[in-house]
Amino acid sequence: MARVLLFGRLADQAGWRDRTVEAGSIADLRRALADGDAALGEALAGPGVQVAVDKAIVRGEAVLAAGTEVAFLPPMSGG
Amino acid sequence: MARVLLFGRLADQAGWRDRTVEAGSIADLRRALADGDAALGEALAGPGVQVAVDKAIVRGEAVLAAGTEVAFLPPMSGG
Amino acid sequence: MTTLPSISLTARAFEPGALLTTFCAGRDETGAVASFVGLARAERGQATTLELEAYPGFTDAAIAAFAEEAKARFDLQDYRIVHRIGRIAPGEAIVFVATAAGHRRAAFEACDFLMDYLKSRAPFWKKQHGPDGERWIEPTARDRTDAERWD
Amino acid sequence: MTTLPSISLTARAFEPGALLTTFCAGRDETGAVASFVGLARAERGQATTLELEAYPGFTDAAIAAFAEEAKARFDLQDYRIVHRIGRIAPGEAIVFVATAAGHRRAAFEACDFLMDYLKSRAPFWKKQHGPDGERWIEPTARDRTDAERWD
Repeated sequence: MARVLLFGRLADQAGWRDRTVEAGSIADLRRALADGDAALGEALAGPGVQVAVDKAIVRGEAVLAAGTEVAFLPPMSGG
Repeated sequence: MARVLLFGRLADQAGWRDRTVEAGSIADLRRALADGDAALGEALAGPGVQVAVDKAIVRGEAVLAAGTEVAFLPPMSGG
Repeated sequence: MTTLPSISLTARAFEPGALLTTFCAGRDETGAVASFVGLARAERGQATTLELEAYPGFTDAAIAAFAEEAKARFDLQDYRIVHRIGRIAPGEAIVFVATAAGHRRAAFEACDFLMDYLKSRAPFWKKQHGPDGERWIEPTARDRTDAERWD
Repeated sequence: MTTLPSISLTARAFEPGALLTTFCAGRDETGAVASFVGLARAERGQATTLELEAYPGFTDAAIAAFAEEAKARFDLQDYRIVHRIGRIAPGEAIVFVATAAGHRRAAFEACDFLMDYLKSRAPFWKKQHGPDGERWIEPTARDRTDAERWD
């Protein structure tokens, strides 16, 4: 069970910004999200989208323990 | 009759900062001031000392009408 | 001096002058305080509201890591950063940055450096709401050029 | 907006935060306000009081002429300069400069430019009173170098 957070245009596109998803890895999680919303699945894999696991940027794969927070971050705009 | 103002170290040296002096030109005024205080006369002619007549910097000579304000300005330090 | 927070994200309007007053208090050995206030522009009616999203715990940690690096690089005595999040009306403050140093060159450069980072690379997502709808804003070429001056 | 003075010389202590509040008010189209506060340093007891002398009518006119040139050069919307004169205790503000512009680069550069002028070339005479007596201060080599960056 991962807590998934979406930011910026990704949240607008998905229509949600905070959801709990059953997944044991980031690859699992991407599949689960794409199964429910193919366009979102594509957007999450799009250029410039970063993934943070428990508030640290992760490049590539990561195992997700129960309660892990996974955030999908579109390109940052600055303040 | 000119109103003479001294600033910074010149005022400290002279022991006054505002005085009325009988003089028809800056050369007259320099002589009158040096007559009363030779060291001050030298300091007023020293390097970096500028003269302002009615609040405008004057280089060289100027005729002084009654009530003209003449200020001797030592090198400015900034604020 | 009581310990004040160095970095705050706030969803409420804040008053930059009050922050500057607090920041300048009791500084017998500082000499120089540079500050910057970024204000939301109306863009002659084209931008009615700016909306800024942050990731609490991530955004503030990223800013803190960058600011601590700046503090060492410019030999700052300290700094204060307040960044607005949520919906911001034209004329309201978006960001306040203040830097304290012994001399003004360090204070100015550090403030400028922090602002370039905050405006172009800090983890915020920005949406502009205007008369023609809303759009997400990306960093401008100018923002990137400014930030690259320090690399 | 009511018209406020752009340049003031004052013999009384002033509060920079209050000036910043006034300067930032009602700015729907500004975007960027840079400011600087110069504070008197105690120099670990070596400087107990700073004394600044100005020539009223001459000093403010010289600053105004320079500032108007800066306003045009950096395309400022406006600026505010407050300079303390007389005796200044450590920790008190000596100078406040704020600049308003559409974008931050102009605001920062104009503020920096005005401060370099005010610290090195503006018509003030400065005396430091310390435990070992008093001495008149001349501009430092650093001040001259900073001011020459703009020539």
